[in-house]
Amino acid sequence: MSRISNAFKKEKAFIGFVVAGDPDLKVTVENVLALEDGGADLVEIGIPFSDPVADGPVIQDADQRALNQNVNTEDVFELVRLIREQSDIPLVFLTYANLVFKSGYETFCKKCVDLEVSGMIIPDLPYEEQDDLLVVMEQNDLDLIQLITPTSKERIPKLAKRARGFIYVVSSMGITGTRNEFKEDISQLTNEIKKYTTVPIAIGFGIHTPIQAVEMSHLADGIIVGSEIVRIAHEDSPQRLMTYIQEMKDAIS
Amino acid sequence: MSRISNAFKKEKAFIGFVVAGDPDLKVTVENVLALEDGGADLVEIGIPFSDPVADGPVIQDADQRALNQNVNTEDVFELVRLIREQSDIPLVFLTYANLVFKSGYETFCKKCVDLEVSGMIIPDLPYEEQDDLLVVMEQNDLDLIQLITPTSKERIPKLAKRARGFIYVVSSMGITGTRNEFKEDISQLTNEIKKYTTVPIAIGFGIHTPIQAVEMSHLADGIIVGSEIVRIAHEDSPQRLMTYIQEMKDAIS
Amino acid sequence: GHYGEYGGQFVPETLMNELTKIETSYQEAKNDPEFQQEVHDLLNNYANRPSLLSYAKRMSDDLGGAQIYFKREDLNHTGAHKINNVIGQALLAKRMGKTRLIAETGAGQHGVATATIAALLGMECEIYMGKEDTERQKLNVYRIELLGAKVHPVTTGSMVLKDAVNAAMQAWTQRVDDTFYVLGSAVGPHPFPEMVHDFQSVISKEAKQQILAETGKLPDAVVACVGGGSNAIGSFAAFIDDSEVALIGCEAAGKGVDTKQTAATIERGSTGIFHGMKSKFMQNEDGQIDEVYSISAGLDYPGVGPEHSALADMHRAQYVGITDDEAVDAFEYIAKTEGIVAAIESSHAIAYVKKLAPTMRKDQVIICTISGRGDKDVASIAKYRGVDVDE
Amino acid sequence: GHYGEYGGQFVPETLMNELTKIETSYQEAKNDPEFQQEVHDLLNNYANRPSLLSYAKRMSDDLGGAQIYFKREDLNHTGAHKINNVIGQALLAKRMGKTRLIAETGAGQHGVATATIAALLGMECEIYMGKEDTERQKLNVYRIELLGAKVHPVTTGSMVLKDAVNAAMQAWTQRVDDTFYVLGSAVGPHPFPEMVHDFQSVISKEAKQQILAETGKLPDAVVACVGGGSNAIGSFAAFIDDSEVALIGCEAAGKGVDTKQTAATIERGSTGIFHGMKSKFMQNEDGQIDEVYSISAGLDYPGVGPEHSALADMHRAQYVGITDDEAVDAFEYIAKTEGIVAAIESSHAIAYVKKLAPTMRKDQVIICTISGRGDKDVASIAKYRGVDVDE
Repeated sequence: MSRISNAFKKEKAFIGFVVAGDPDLKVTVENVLALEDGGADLVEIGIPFSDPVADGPVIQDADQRALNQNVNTEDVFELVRLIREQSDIPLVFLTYANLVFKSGYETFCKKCVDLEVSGMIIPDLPYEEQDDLLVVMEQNDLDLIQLITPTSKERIPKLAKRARGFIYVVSSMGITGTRNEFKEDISQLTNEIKKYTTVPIAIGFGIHTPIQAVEMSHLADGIIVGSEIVRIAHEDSPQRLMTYIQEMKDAIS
Repeated sequence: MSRISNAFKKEKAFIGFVVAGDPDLKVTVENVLALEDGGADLVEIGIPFSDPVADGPVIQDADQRALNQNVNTEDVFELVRLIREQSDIPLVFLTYANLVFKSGYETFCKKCVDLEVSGMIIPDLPYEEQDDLLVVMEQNDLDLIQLITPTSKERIPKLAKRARGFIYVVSSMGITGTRNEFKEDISQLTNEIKKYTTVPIAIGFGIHTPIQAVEMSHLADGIIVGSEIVRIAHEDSPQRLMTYIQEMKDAIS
Repeated sequence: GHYGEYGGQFVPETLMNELTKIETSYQEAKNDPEFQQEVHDLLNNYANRPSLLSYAKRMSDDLGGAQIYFKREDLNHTGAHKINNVIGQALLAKRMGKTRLIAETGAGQHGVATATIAALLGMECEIYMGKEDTERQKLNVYRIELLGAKVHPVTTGSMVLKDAVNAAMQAWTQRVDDTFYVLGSAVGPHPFPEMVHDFQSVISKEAKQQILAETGKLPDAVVACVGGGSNAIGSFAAFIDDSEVALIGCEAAGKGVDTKQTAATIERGSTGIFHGMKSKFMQNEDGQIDEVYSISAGLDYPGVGPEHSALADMHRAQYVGITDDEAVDAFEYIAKTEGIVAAIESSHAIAYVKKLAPTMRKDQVIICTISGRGDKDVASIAKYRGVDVDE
Repeated sequence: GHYGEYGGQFVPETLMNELTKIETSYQEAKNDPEFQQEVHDLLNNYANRPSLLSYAKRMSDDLGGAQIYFKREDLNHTGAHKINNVIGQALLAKRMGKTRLIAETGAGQHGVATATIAALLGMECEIYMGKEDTERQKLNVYRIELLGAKVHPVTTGSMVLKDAVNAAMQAWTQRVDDTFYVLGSAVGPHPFPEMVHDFQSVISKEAKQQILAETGKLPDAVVACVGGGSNAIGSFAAFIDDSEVALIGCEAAGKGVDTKQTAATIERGSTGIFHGMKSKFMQNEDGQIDEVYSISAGLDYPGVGPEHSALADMHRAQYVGITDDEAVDAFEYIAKTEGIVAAIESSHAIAYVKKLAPTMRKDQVIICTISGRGDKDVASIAKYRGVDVDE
């Protein structure tokens, strides 16, 4: 937890997301280090899942590529161990409920503690289904990152109150109006959240460019970039990734 | 009528069948003359029909070949006219009800008279449906040949009583027993017919060989050969046809 | 056995006694409550009758005229009205002591229906099918065999439906003792057109009750497609004496009533003698039976049942031609408006309803018979529209 | 929303409020006689319910044990039990003010059912289908489009059913306001398994009445096939409290329960969280969802509805694996003995009845649900048997 709050200590935080094992485990280590070098404050390590229903096509394909190389959960733990040999950057796992469930909540949480991974983002584990896991996470001082979306509405208070680490605001909804309306909607959402918590807010989903980053960073404590990093990791080099992070980080600093 | 009775005057009569226009109209004329030369006593001229339901595959195919050359009813009349230039052999038409109906009963019968054709065999015009045509045929002194089959049973008296020219006994029924049983059945059938009429009886359907011809000729006044003649007409020459008729005629003489 | 000048028994002598036996047995069966109960039981507990009479709300609204009701024969077991008739004939065959059913089939529907009932009743079954058709409809050949029947590909003539009828009649001639020929439409020698009329009239008997219960009055028009005419005669039967009910049969005009590629027998044909009956046929001036054409295999027949010829002569029923194009449009229209994939045959009737309904008042009622379901036609409609559906 | 340890709502936060709305609306609708009447009307006047419960005389005699009755969902409009559920969900969607239905489909059956009801109710409709499946099932794609719906080929993952579910859920996430996701089986987040249970329970409610009227007593066993499990839960529902009625679900064992090529989830799977629910899944030790296999596209799903997982744990229902071979044999057997071409899915249930009936007394009764008709399967069975049916 302390590590996550570190990420939001300075200016606006930049949070990056990688799919473990795409293009391969070794390059993923390099990519995470490149993110850190580029200025990222926190990295989400995606454990690839066969059916990532909450992700868009770019990340789905990356998961599939990683699985095609037989990357399993144990491999991802090993990958984090390698990262930890060279970096103290705050890390969280992003994965689907079944991988954590199947691993066993106790086992998985213990592993996080061992690897100094501070928390988890589980897109298919909503508020109502979190109790069993939360008990174990709290015992291990791990943060379960709450997601809040424009459709959360009257759910916001309870989500905000339970939040630890940071709040992941899912900004993009398929059918949105004009850009200004969109910004206004997000700003209302973050203002609403702030009524109930002091936990930092990061906005993610659909942020690719420095201009978008700037706009969103005005509304929150940090921004999350996923697909674009995954795309660069797939198509380009760790060096290019670092340059991209620098541009984005500069924009919001 | 007189012509038909002529056919049965001498010994056992041999009746042959040709499909008009197979292989072509000119050869059919030659074939009929070959039949006469070979010893046939009467010839059935088949007017080809699109759907000869009462005929087996050999004759069906011959009808189709003739129709494929656009042989029509008028052509068949012309063919008979050519035969009549060279022969006085008794002739009947074998055709299906629709061709006679469509031509018009009056018209068709007049044509028969003109061409000295003595009668008609219409396999799909059973006793119950003959009245309209019979009136006209009788006015023109034409014989409607009655067909009697092993399934006719209690119908035999009325069929026999109406018969003129000759009676066509249909000998072959799909599922027959041994050869002896078969002969016995036919013999019972012809004996039954003879109770009601003195009109000559000819047996047809399925007779190909001289031996079959001999056997059947013992039971009746004549035999009818169709498919085998049609087959030779299709595959071989008028000369071969004449030889075949001679063999058959010799066998029954 | 006669309908005006039409009907009769124009078959070889070999079959005459058998036809008389069938006639006698059928008249006895018709008056035997036990037989009627057997038929009723299979219709209701196997074929899934009564079939729905369902109000076509969206289509009625869209066309803005008469209220349209569908008589849903597509909901019968095996997917068409054919089963009504084969149940009746097969039970009659059994009653007569027959152990073997034979039948002709074109695209395969009547073959499937006959094989189905033969399986249910434990009877032998052989189906005659033109070789052209067995090759175009391999799947239906397999389906018939799956039901335990044997398929004979017919290689004579043009190797299509009428040749299959010829072959089945010949096969019957050669083995009448244990065999019953299950005729698939309201055609053939007496008593077949009468039997088919009777067995299919369940359609209109039900529809009459259902529409009276629903609307309190008789319909203004009954519309059905006509090939041989079995679903149409079944749809008309109970309304024939109700002169205020217009009866409309929709024939397959193919590429157009005035083209060579048509099967609109009543409009373009003439009186003749064929397949055991005097009726209207598509034929040339000599009386040779024409090859006919329609996109619909079930309407692609060069004749029509004798009762229809008589109804047309008496002006009791009206017969209209519907082209391939109109039928395909109707096929698509009813799918999109009512969620029903109707047979392309039935789509000929629907096409006429599309023209008729807007000319009628909103308080008037049309009953349109959906004679069968159109799953069998989806591939050929796709091809007609140029869509590749080969897998 | 829970069945023992199973069930729940494991979906992204984005959908949670929508699920709550559906839950609330559904609870209101469930208690609203007007809604129940609307559902009843469409079931009876469109889907062709009640479906027959028919006695399988020849099969009962042949197997020589229990008396067998078929619950004939194959006789429903569109040819399977799927329509029961889509009618309920679509009417709920309409009640909620939605104008657009989306659905996933594997081989296409649920897609066709959803497109059908969308056409009837005049709603927009989009169907998600794995690209592999759109290519294997071009005809069903065309059929769905014919009904006025749009098909989205899904190119992610292995491009089959589970990827179509994923894509449909994502599409729903992006447009919840006017869109209702019509789930096709007794799976997914609460309240879907409950709704599907309720809408499909018409099968067993009818069957219970029908068997009591016919035999005066409850059946000894109810047998149904299980993929996601909607026809099975519908077949079991009204009998769950009657502990003397054995409930048997037949899973697709594919090449064998002990092989890799199987879809027998309850026998071979383990507890997990997927597609919105906690239930049994075919998965590896990490929790990655397996690709599964069955000859039957409708049973080729790596999970099973949560209520089935609970019924299995409680030993209230028994689940057995039926191999491809056994199912194909049963497919052929019922065609030849009863004249019914049953879906290959349903043939899994029939295969078990073939084993079960001879072990029972003649005064005992089995109800076997024929979940759908098998016309769609004839070609693939032919191929399985090495018969060429390409035209």
